[in-house]
Amino acid sequence: MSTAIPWSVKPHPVTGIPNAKLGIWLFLASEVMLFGALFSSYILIRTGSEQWPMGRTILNIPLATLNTVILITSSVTMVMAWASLKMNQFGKFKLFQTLTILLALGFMVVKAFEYGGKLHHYEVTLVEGSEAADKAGALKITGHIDHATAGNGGAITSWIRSRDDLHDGKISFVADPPAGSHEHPAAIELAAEDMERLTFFGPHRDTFFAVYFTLTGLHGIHVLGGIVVLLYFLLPGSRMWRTDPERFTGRIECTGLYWHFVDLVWIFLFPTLYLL
Amino acid sequence: MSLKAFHIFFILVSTAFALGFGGWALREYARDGGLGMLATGAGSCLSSVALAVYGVWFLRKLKHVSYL
Amino acid sequence: MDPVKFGYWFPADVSTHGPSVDLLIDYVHYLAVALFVGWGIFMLYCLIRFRQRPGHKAQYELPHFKGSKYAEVAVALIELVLLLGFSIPVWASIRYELPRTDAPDKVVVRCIAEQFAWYFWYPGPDGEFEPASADRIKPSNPLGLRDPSRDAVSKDEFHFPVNRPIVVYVTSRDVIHGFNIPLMRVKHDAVPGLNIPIWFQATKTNDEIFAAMSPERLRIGPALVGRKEPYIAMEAVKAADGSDLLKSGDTFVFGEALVKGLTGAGVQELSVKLKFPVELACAQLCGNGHSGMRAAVSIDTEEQFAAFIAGKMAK
Amino acid sequence: MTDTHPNGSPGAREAHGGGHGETSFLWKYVFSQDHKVIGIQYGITGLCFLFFGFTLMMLMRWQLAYPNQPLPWPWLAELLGNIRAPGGVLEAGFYNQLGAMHGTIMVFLGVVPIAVGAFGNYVVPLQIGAPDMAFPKLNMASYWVYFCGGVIMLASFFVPGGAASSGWTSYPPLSNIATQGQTWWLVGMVFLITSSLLGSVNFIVTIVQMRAPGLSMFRLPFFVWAQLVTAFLLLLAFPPLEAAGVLQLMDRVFGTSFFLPSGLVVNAIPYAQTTGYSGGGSALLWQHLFWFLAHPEVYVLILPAMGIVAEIVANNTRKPLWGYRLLVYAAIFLGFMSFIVWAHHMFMTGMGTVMSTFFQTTTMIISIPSVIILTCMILSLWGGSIRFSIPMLFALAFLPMFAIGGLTGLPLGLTLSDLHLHDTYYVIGHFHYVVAPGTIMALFAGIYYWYPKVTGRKMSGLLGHLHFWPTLILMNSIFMPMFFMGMAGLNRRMYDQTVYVHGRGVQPLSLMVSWSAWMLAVAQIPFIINFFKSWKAGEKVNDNPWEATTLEWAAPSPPPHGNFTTLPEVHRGPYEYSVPGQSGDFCPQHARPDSASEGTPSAPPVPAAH
Repeated sequence: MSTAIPWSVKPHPVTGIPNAKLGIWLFLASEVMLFGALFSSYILIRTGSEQWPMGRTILNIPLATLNTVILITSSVTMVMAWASLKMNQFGKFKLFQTLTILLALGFMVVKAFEYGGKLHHYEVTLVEGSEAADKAGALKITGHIDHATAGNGGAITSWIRSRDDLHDGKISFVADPPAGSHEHPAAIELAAEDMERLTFFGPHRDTFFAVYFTLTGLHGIHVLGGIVVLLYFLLPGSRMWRTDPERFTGRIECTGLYWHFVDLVWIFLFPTLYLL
Repeated sequence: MSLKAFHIFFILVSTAFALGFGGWALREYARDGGLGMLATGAGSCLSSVALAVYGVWFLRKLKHVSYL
Repeated sequence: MDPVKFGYWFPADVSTHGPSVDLLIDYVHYLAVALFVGWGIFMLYCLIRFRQRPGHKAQYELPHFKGSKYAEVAVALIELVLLLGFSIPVWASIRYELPRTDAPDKVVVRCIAEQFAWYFWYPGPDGEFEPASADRIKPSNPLGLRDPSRDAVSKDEFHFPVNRPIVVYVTSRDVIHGFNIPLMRVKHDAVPGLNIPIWFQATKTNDEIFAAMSPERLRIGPALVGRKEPYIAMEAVKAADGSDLLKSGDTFVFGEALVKGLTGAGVQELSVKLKFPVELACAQLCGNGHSGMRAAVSIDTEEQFAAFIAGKMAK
Repeated sequence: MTDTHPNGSPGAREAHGGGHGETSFLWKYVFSQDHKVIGIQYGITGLCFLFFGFTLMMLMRWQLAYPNQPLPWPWLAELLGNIRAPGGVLEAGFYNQLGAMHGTIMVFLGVVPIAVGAFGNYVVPLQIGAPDMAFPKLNMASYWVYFCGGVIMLASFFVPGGAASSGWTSYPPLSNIATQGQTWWLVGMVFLITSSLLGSVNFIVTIVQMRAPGLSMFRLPFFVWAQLVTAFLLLLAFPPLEAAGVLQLMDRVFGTSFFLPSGLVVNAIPYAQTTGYSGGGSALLWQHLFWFLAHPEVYVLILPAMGIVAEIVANNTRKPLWGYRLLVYAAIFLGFMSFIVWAHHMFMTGMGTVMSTFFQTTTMIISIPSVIILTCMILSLWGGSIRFSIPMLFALAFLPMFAIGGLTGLPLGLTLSDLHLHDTYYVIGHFHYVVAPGTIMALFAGIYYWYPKVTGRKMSGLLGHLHFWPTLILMNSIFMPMFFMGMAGLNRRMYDQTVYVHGRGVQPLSLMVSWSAWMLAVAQIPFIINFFKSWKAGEKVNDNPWEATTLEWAAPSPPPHGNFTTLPEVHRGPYEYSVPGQSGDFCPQHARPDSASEGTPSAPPVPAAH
């Protein structure tokens, strides 16, 4: 007897769908549980915390809005790629598939800028009563490290994670402009012994950033995975169009389902992290 | 559920999101001012309309594709 | 009955709520045994009566049989009774009602667990707990109190008076520990970041328990050296050179010298009683020292308790 | 029947690469996409891990029986090295590693891979009359991801600080501040979760889409139903643990504080001072996420076992299962309920009365379908013509053993009685009765039952008896004393229980448990001999040696690539034994009805030539 797998292309007469489509939906169900668990953890941690920063005060809403637009558009191009195959227009498929990949890459580039902004943004907690605290006028200041004048004039190239990483135990720190202004105050010299804690706005800074980086990071990994799959079907995988077009269309549909799910996750992530 | 059905669902969610985001931005504008927020709010509300229009167009275009 | 004779069923219980815990455990086991024996007899009967043998044929259809339905409904009903009649109300009382009432004679204690020790923190005469901060922690002030002389702090020794409600706020400052006094049916996790009140009341003092318990015979060996808990010798032992190693009634801790002396004198087993027979154990895996995270529990008379607090304050 | 499946498109071959891989050893046996080879791979790997996990436990039992005494054999101490066993005495940290890894290996690398990966893979496609699983490549990937996960777990013993040592539950903050082995454990778990995700998608699609013509859902053997429910549990319950794993990895690698509340003081030094952590997390969050998986996991362990037992009981009583539909509904209900009972593992963490009331009520409710399943199986014995074959002995032993495991869950599910028994040896006894004398007995039953299908030969009956009786007795003498130790108040995970006076009181029981455990290892020797010897030298049997009705026996033994010589068509339910008016005492699912009505023996229409 043949080992051919039944219903791998044609829809099953009872369920109405082929194997792969059922499979991808089951996979998405488990993804819902994964992100559901993470969202629940977020709610639990947020309700249990004494104070929670408003996302809009620290995160970059314009960039995220741009990314939202990009992802929604990429869903449209994705569905168009599939529809082109349905209408037997392979050339159009290639065009839309390429557009989808470019949009996805665009999303990642914007994300990289957003992450970069955070990773080079620092917060210093100064020692109570120290001279530096008097000079800064507050115990907690945020800003960036002035690399040009850091230490003894030499540039700090390494990534500073905490005050233990300082060259000469000193940094030149430029505080953020006060609210409503765009002028950076003058740089101040801070020594390691002036600081209780020096940290960049990375995942370890507080639970808000922990949630932000974990959720967007995991989403980003999903986007990257999507890009790999999309590229595969654009280049080597598309040979199947000539031998078995129906199966190929089915594969693109499954890819599209996954891609839509990834975009949908972002549409929930954006308001949760940035707006609420 | 086919990609067509999921896409329609996705567009519905996106429309609702755009409307919500627009409302949020306009509220921010009402509270703090700032033309950026006004533009964002107006733009987002407009995109929600655009998304709805696109959704209808999409439904027509893929009339013959199954929802399963 | 020997209050600390273990190994058959429950240990003795010296708390007011313990009997209801034991009763529920008993009832659940009656239900379990009844079901198990019922199933077992039915199964054995089937295995014998319906074994394969010449001339015996299996029946395709069984006669209509309702017994299983009745049994299942009965099980459900019994479970419902156990749930509504015992578990929910008594649990609510232990965990949530009493710790929050204002019983005039209640004693409030804070318990702070760490790897691998228990701290018991009693308010001084002012009845208030001092503010504490981690930055002030040092060997002489293990809890980091603002003024350590105003409160009483005891390490690995938990004293409380008999016949009074004791409210303990259980917490931990590193990992999760389990606050467990088996003899009092008290158990609660000590979770860092949470400060949860539990409540109990003892019915017997340590002295009463001590008098009623029978001595244990400890095998003498190097493993005893690590034991930090005090014992009371129930027999006199003479060293190899004829001098007194232990007198009957002596309180002692197993040290290297003593164990060496006992081994030298050819003692293999020693009859002793624990000075504090009620033990507090850690019930939640908390690291390499988990099994050694033991505290002594002393259920005092009012005088003993007052003396204990006074002694801790003096330091 | 023609040679091609009526619904397979020409391209189907391409998707099923195994079809043309029979040329080289590597592709036939190592990177095979044939569900049968993968099933055997899972089985052998799982049995190896089961044995390894058992060895870890035997080491632990030495310390528990003879606290702080050097191991009996110097070579063993030497093998472990001076860090793990200084002076031959197991070190406390190493003891904790053994405990954590014993649990992890037994559950995630031993029992589940055998129950689901091996039996599910081998038997499900055969029982539903399918040529293979729906996604053969995914199936292969699932095995190899599992294998990698296992290798990572084993490798973690050799990293500095040793393997994970915070229990298989890995409760933070302990696991957060633990040595590097914990990170390996987390990475290993991510692999295992991925593997089971791939597997469960495959199972569900296969069962839903690829049943043979005529095989409606209510004609499926109960084993397939059990696997279907299990696959759903794996699919939906594992992702929250994956989420928890990701969060803990973030904590350990990137210094976040998901599970670390503010103000920790470790070794009398504020933790923020040494690590700069921010705090603000919740230690209990992990427990919620973990038990959201780990309670359904219990049913992942037990449901396939119940499926195996149901097959064997029906076959060996020579009559239909009593209450087949009830069994199916109970299994589905069990699967559903298992998602809303998880917090009964957390009664001692200070949850509110409303929460604890909810969870103890759902826990009592979930006991009902378990009682129903057990009752159905026991009632199935009534009116049978019971053959005491080796698989049947194991299956029969499963019933009372699982009953003990289930019934002792009751006092743990009620908050008040849990107060005394929580985290004691009673718990260990309880869940081991479910998993070891319960599930593992059923797995043995399955091995003896399907062995002739896999190899075309039967395992020896004498060796089977030599295996069964000591195993049954020793399993009980290992786990029964634990109930009494727990009653006495002895806590679990104790490196040295003689520190406590109540521990010293039950030390004789501990000795008994240890010796029983070591003898249980000896009792497995007949099985190991039987397993390997029968492969080549066992008694040759025909395709359907047990005279069973389900579809796997319609295939040749061992089934060729593609499983069936002709596409089976199903005409009746799964357990049509001793049908009145028929001369034979069994009527296979695929036998044509006309031959049945004529009263001729309904021999399977399978050519014996192979």
